[in-house]
Amino acid sequence: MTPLKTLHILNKPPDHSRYRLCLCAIGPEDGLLLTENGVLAVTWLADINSERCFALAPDLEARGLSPQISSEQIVSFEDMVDMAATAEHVISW
Amino acid sequence: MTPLKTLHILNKPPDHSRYRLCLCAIGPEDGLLLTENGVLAVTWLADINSERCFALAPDLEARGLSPQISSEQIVSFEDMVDMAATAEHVISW
Amino acid sequence: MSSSLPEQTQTPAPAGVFTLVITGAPYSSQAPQTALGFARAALAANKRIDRIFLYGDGVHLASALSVPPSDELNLSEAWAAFLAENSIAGVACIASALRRGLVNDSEMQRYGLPGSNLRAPFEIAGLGEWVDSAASGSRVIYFHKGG
Amino acid sequence: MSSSLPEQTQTPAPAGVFTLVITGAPYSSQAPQTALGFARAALAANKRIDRIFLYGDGVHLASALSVPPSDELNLSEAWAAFLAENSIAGVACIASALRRGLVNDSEMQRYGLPGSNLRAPFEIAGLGEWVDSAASGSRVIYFHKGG
Amino acid sequence: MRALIIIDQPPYGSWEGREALDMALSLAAFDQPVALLFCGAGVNWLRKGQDAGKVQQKSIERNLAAAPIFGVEALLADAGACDQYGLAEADLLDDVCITDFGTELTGGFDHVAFAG
Amino acid sequence: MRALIIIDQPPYGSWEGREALDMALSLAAFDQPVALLFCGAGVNWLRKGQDAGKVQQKSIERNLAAAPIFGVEALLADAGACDQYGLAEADLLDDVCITDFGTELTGGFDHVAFAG
Repeated sequence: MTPLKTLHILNKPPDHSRYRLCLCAIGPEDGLLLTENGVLAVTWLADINSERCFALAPDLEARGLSPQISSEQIVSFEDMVDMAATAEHVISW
Repeated sequence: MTPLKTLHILNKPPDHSRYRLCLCAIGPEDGLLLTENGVLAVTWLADINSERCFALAPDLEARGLSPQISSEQIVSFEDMVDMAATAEHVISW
Repeated sequence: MSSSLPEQTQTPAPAGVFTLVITGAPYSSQAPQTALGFARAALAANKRIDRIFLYGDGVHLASALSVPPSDELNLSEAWAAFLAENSIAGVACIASALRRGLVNDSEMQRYGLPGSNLRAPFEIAGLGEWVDSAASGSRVIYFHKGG
Repeated sequence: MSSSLPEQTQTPAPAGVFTLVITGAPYSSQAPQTALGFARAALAANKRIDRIFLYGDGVHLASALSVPPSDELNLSEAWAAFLAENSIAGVACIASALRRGLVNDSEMQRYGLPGSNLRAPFEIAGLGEWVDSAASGSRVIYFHKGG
Repeated sequence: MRALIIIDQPPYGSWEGREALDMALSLAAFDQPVALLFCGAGVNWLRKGQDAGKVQQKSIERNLAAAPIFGVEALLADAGACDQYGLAEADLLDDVCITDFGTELTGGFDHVAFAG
Repeated sequence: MRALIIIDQPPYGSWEGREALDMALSLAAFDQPVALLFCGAGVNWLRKGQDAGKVQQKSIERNLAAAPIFGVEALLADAGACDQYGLAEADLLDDVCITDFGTELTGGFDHVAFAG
């Protein structure tokens, strides 16, 4: 994967005001990583049609949501570290 | 004022998920009391057209919002106690 | 759980009795501040408050160690003074308190902790105290974190 | 504020150094848990972590007095062990900590408090430590409360 | 007194859901009528196939299954929220009744409370 | 390094806004370039005529007014949020620049952070 310009780490559910704020700030070269209750976005399908959208495996599994996202989009903490290290910038929402 | 069936105390700003939940649960004989950042609802005018909607004075004044609501809707802590004591039920959102 | 429950349910509280439940912590919420304004107004209106119950993050209000800057209101201190002056019980839920590091001397000893930090006159007890208030006909008002 | 700042800005941290800032408290957020997963994976990938900085409600992670039920993970304990094993500094912001009742022995004495509750190896220091990390080129990752 | 305890926070991100469940179980333990309502993002507590151990937390599935035995009258889930989070009836834990959140529901209880 | 500190929480309901301001002032004190952005309900910190004493809190109006003097490069407010909360330019504290929150804005900073 080409390095991301900005990695957006989103841990808020879709009904949270900062979730909506985050979606406004994602540029075409950016990546979105869903963590904690951010992974609930996978049930709001319209929001996750991007190839640069990922979700943290333990949070998906805890919530029973792994079947609802393609396996290429599921990442580990090791992947998260790699993304956070290689992206030009990181924003935690 | 006739006693309220349910007094709804709302301390969340309009962009909070529980704010929207609260608005779904207000019946015709109920009252709505805005406190803390709930008073920001006075700037979202469509939400406060009711005669049974009130806002706590110190929270309005702290936020510079007293001019944006009619003075009959502004209540003190003493009024809040009275409303909470006389309503049939009270729900804090 | 409170062993006083059966007795209390046989003697319902008179009308005009409030129980305040605070679930929002100072600094991360305005809940303890709003609850104090309400409590003062309630007493001024000759209402009775049977107890204050701290639940969830609200237990942090009972900390003896909070030291806000001198030009900020110390809400733990203000609440403790209010409770003492008016002989109102202030109870922190034991399960919420232990998770969040709020303990009295007996919990300190029981768990071998290096200290205790409960501010008098707050006490630690179980959810039964809250059930007691709710079941005895007291008007229970919740003060949650806002947003 | 950290007096080491000028020196640090002259010697930028090497690439691959992380600083983790935790602003969410255990129990009211998953932030300390997620941050620990990230921290472990970072070390496993041979990255360096220069410090953990606790800010806002995140300072509660440094409490020595939290006692969750025995079948729940004690996050304060787990973080303290991780920091000690890997010789990583864990710093709680002093202003956030004093407001929220998280103090070490010297603050206890300075303010005449009845106890202290900071868990070793956590320390208390100013925001300068965070500025130091940010300005020295460390990659700062924030772990806020979720919702 | 009939009490309704409401959970609108999603699972694992905070302890509010667990602490709400404790409130309901305490009421039931003292023979007070109580129901639990999941609404908003809170309905995600009810999804089958959760594995709380993956985030080093305890499952509450067993506690929810035992709630009726301990005297909790009903586990209710808001229909609109279930839709929003892609939860069909078959996806929910057993013994959950789908209902509609609103005036009519809350009006049937004397005591309505969130945990935080 | 250029830093952007964002405040999206409304005033007085929590300490996050104050703690974000402290972050910005600390960066400025160490000569690090920093701007403050108010968006969402956070724009309500900028309304003229606040009286924080009414909720026994300190005003941050003076601190915000002093921020440029201490080296904070800009106080920015999101235009959409100002509209939503009924804030015209004349209603805002002095020295606030109205801007548009989005990719273009955040992309101009190396370090973007919320206080909580």
